[in-house]
Amino acid sequence: MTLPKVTDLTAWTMTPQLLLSCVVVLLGFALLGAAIGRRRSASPLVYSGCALVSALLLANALGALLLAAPPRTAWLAMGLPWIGAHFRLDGLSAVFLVIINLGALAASLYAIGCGRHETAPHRVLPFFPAFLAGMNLVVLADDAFTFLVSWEFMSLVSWALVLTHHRERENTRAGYVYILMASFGTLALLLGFGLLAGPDGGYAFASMREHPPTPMIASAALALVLMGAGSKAGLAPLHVWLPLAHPAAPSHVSALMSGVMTKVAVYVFIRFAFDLLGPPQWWWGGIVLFVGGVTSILGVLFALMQHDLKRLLAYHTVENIGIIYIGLGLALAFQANGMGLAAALALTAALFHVLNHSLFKTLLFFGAGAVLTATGERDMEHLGGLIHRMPWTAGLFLTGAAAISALPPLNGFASEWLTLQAVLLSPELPQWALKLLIPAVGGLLALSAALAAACFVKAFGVTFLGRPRSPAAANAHEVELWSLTSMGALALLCFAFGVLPGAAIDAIGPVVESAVGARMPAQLAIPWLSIVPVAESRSSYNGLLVFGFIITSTLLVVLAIHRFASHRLRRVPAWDCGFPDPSPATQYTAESFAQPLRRVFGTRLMQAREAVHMPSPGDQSPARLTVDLRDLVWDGLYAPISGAVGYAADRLNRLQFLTVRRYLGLVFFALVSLLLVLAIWG
Amino acid sequence: MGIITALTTQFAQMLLVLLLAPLFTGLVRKLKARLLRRQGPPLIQPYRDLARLLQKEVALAENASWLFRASPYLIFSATWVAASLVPTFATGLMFSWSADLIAIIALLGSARFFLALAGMDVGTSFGGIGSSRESMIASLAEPAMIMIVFTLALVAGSTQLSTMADIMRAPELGLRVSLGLALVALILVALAENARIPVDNPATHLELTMVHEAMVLEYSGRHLALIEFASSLKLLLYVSLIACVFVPWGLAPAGAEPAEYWRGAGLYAGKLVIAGVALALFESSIAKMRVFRLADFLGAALMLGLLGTLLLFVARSL
Amino acid sequence: MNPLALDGVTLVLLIPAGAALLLAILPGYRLSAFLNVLACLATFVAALSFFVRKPEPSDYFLIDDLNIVFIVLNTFVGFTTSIFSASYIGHEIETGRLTRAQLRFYHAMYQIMMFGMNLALISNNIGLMWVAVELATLTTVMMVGIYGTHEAIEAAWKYFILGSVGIALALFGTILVYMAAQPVVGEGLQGMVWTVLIERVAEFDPALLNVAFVFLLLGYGTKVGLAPMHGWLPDAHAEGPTPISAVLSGLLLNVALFAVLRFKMLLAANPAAIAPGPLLALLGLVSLIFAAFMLYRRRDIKRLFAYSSIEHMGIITFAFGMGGALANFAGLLHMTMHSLTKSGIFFAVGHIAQVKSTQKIADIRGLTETHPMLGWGLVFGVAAIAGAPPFGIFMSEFLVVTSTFARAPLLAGLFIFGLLVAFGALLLRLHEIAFGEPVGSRAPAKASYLPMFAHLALVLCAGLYLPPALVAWFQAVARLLG
Amino acid sequence: MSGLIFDVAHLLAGGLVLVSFMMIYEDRLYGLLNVFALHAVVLSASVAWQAYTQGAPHLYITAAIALLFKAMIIPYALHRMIVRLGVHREVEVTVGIAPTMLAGIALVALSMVVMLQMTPNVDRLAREDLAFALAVVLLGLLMMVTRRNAVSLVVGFMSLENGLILAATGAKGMPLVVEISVAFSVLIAFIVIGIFLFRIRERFDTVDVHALDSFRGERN
Repeated sequence: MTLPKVTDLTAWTMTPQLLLSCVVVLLGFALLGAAIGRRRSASPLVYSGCALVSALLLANALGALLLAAPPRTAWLAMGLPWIGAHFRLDGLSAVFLVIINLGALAASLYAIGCGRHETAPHRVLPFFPAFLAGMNLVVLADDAFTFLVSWEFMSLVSWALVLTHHRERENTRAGYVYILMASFGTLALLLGFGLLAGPDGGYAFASMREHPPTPMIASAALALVLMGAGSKAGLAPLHVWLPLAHPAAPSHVSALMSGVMTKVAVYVFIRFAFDLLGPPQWWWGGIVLFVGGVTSILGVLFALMQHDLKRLLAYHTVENIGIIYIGLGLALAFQANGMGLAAALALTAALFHVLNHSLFKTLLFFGAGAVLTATGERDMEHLGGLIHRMPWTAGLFLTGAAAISALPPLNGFASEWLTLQAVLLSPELPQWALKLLIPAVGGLLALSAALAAACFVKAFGVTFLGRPRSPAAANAHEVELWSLTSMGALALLCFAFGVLPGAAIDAIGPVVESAVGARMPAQLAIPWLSIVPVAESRSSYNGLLVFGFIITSTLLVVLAIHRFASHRLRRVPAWDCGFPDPSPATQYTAESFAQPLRRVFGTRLMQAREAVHMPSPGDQSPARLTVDLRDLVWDGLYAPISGAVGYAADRLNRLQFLTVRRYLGLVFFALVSLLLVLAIWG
Repeated sequence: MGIITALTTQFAQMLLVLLLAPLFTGLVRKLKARLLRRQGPPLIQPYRDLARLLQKEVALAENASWLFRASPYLIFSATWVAASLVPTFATGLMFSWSADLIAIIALLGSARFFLALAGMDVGTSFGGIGSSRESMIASLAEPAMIMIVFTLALVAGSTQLSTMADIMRAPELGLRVSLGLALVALILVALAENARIPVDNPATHLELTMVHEAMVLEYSGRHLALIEFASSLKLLLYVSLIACVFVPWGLAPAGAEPAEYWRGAGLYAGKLVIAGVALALFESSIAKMRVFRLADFLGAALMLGLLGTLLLFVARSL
Repeated sequence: MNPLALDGVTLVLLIPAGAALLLAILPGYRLSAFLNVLACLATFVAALSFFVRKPEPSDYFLIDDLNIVFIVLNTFVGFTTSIFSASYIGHEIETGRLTRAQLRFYHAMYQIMMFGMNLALISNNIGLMWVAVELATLTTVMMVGIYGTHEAIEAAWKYFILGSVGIALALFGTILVYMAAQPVVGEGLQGMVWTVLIERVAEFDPALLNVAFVFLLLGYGTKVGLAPMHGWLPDAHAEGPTPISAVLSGLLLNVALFAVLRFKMLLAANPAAIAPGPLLALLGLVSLIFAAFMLYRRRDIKRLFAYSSIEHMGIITFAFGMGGALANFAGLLHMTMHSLTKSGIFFAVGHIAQVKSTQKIADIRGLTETHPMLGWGLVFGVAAIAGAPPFGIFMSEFLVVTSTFARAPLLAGLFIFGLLVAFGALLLRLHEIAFGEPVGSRAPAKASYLPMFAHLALVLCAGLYLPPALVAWFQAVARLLG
Repeated sequence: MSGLIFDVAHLLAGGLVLVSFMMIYEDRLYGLLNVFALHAVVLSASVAWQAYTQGAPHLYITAAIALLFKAMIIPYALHRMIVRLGVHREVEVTVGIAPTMLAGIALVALSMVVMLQMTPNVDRLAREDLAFALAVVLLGLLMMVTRRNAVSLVVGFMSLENGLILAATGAKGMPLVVEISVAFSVLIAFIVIGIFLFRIRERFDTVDVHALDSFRGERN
């Protein structure tokens, strides 16, 4: 086979066919994992295989994105008989392919290291490659049936992964709640596609694009997609499963679920709202904005109250998804009112935050996974002082924490800054509802960003700093090199996109143009590599210069101190206002750290109640302070529903224990009523 | 040729800020003492304190990690960068385009982030108290600050401080209700951020009431010097921010000749003295608030900011 | 077509009948089990011959597009169930739940049932179809009661009474159809031959046809297990031996629904008569939602899947009720997929019940841990039956929902509600059975996994790729069904 | 001549409906069996008359089977079985005789309305005959639904079968196959019931369906 010339190379790479063959290879690894799951050598083999394939997919997707290649389609004879399976690689799917495979590559590398400590590898190995394959397929699918098959296949496989440690009671419960919500989401999407396909069954996205639906149908379809994709992403009322399911999976899988799978759900919403539904209505933006705002504030408030590290990170995923949907809502509102440039800014902000969140959330979950592998503990109340024993993990977790708290030189701040600039552009919107809603949502956005910073001070402080609160934390050890390299790579990327946001914004440009019809001005052309949202006059932020400024000033200070100040240093026991060596228990724990914030926000929103149980004067038992929080969404929405279903099931259950005569009575009743129907209308 | 002058003015600004910060803190302490009919320490006392601390030996807790030793440098440099970006005597400085008001607030946020972490590093309960309360205050102050930025940006059309100052100086601006709300909110936030009286007593060392002091309890020697210097820099930053946005007269426009700069500097010094007097008067006329009432105090600031933004969203003229 | 010619039709009937006689005589159960498998295989091959040469219809037998698929499906599932039954019976003898004489009776009845079902599927004469369905029902009644325990007797008694009443109503409907045909077609045999009826049905008296369809729908509907007439189904499934539950769920329900479809085609051809669609859709929806709620409180694993069969029969009837090319195609596909998946699940359930020696869900835990093959087989089976996409059932549900949502959003909404409730219940039980701390015996199950995984593989393959030939058949029949 | 044919057939069919009413009225087991025997006699008379009018000899065989089998053998067998099983004599009725009778009348009215909607081209005799057959079937079902005793349940089922035979014979030219199969099913049904009753007898001391129901699956 002669070596393909360079021109043929581009013809051959970056095509759906190649990507689909990679997906098939991944499924092959899944079968391999199933076959040799129990052997020790299996996990490094499968994970390195996945890493290679993901790297290939990443390269192709990146190529397609950067070269802004025209959309390419592929057709297979599978799926619905008379339609077949359509696949398409356009700008939007290229962006999300990059995000998926970046996360997949990092997770595979991480798993090579920490995967060895997995207690039930035979239950993870078959499903991990399939999970990657499923996510890639969802982004490539170009017709309703293939899309839903790969979407639910992704849910099923991730459900199996959530059930890896199925012996714990709450993991099975989390798995059940997860698969039930996933199926609710799929059915909502199914109805949405039903609306768009129409009675004659035009299921291919191409035919849906040709005849866009009437505004009424489009609005109903948007509501359905908001429920379907929102349930997977974790939008406000449908988010309850996320903090249960994501922590239950093994760490590298929960990193993928939080960092990457929620982004696939965002992809679905963008594909519907900006591609299939035709011109948006202005109040679509309003609804999405409202839901996004509520989601972000709910997510961060509940995250503040957690003391399980992975559950805290899962709630933060909910918050960041809220921020992304605020960006999408703004984009919809601007597009509906014909403000192209503003819509481009909002959509770029949302997509950039999608990329950033997938980076630092994956990094944080790897950190939590490393802590779990090292200490076997997820509960922050039993950790502490890990920075001394796990310096590298601590440093990388700190970078992730700083990024998610939107601190300047890192990428979290860049996308947050763009979203705030988009909010500032919205006074020109004519509708009154938006005029009142957007400032409120802007306030919620600012509040949730600040609370996120507070929450990650707590998370990092209680877990890594201070003194170890349990023997497990006392003799923790650093994780393998593989895991550290993948976390290090992600931290570097956080820095890169924080310092050079222009590069990412320009890469997203063509995608935004295809979705919204306009794009942000080319950022790299602007002097000093600063990014400008709309026009020079408005405002600009230069990540590189700020970073350089901080570095130079720090060096100046260090030199000055080194030159003038004394170098003497003495190790002494902590002063602590004169108290002799107090036990580690006197340190602030996650609960006590969050107590002021709980007093401020928690009393109404979560019915936070503190109860102090003092022992009777005589006995020595310790006093107890118990805090009980109620999840309003769970009590208000899910408990009544399951109660109603249980009640109906009980009432109907009596029909199982009828006598033969009563069953005959049912048949007799049916016969007589049908005959009556005939007699009256026959 | 222009580059060099721009660079010199920028460095002049950075040096000026460094010099004036301890002076301003000393001025406020002196005035407060005078109000209490006490002699009060000399104006240059902060400089002497810093010099003393720089020479003293660092007593480092056994449990302190590399973060505890690195964060004073990070905190100081972040605050110094932020302070140097806020126009004091002239607008349109060379680096002012690299970061707008939101970036400056975020820089202060990162300084506070590392300070809180450093507080928790040693593993004593007082560090925990300080960090926990600081997080609560910050989680209300920062959104209020961002709402103030929204108000100012909607009036000025940009979040860049230099453009804001120029627009504010323009005569046709006229009196705006939302700007008034923003000013009150900014003052409340400034008091909270700099740990002044109603929120936290800068002078006290009483364990249960202190917030900022609790976090820096374990610092000593050169690290403590840097932290003290950073907090006075931050106080100066907020004063020059209020001066630059709400009292912009006298700020030299970009590229003016040296005479304009000297006049700007003079006026800026005057503004500092007035601010110092106002702060001293305010601090000695009010007692410290209970920690859990801070939420209403800062909630008020947030509501004022939100109201200001809302008014501007609804009617451009208000 | 003289009856002696050795073409497919006679083979499909003679082999089971002959085997029944032979098996009734043979004492040894191991040999008769093997013979049983052999007979089913032969019948399956004979059924396959219809694809090669389709015999032309006669007064008594008819092979057309509609029943050719069901004959092949029927014989194939019968064949795989016989393999499963061979390994199942071995265990029953050891545990002493069945004696050798009972096994002889069991194998004979098995073959008579296959004979009855095949006859019902290929009969052209509606009276002959009625007799065949009655025969198949009576044999299954006997087999349900074969264990002789309290519950088995009670289940068989209930099944017999309800079945007989149902079959009596169906007979009355058949007579009414004849009465309607008699003035147009003339007396004698011609009045009962379906092919003659379908051509001349336009001139029949519509009112009489309506009453006939009501009786036929309720009569055969009892055999299909639709909601108001479902009383017998859960207990018959739970108390009989598992191969019988698999055959009941997989085949007998389909045969009865096939009969209802035959008469629906008749009625659809007569414009004056009331449209059969809404009636079927109503019954289907009621069964779906009723069975979905009943799944929650089930404590017995076989009764759980019995109600799931009622639910799926509801879905299929709803699909045929909605009508139109898409929905009918979906209904036919669903019938095939459901019989394959449900019998696959019952294969797994049979072995699980034997290994754990209980059918109570509370006593079966952590199956994927103790018996991985059975556990994961059940997980994939339940995922398939609950309508999870990679499997075939999702394709039919996809088509039904999308085609109905555009025409009748409220109905599609109720349909989706039923699906979701059923999904919740099935998964809730699956979590208790397949996951969690293992309970009960961990002895490895000596079981034939071949039939179970064959069925699941077929369903998975159908979910991803449907062979064009099969699609062409279903589309042709979908147009036929109107 | 045709008037007489119609009148007699009409009379016999009406008679059958009347006897069905008598069966519903009956509250003692032995009485029930005797009324059932009468029911079978009237049926065979009607079938014989149909055979005579339609000139179809095979109907005579059906009439004979009905007379011999249903009028004599089955009631006698049931009679002996009741004695041997020592079943208590009276028939528990769930709803009470009067409401059941009212329901019966309503059902007959319903079957009349349903059947009379047919267009005139179906000859009057067939329409009348079907109406009565439907009435008997519905009454049989009503009896099964409102009786607790297993024997009365089976007798109700038998009366329902008689209604079917009445309908089948009413249809001119219905192929013989159907009638034999009906008879065939009756035979099988009866045998199976016998086995069941016997089996059931072995397990519980009563044939009362109610006692049977307490052992439903999943109850424990």
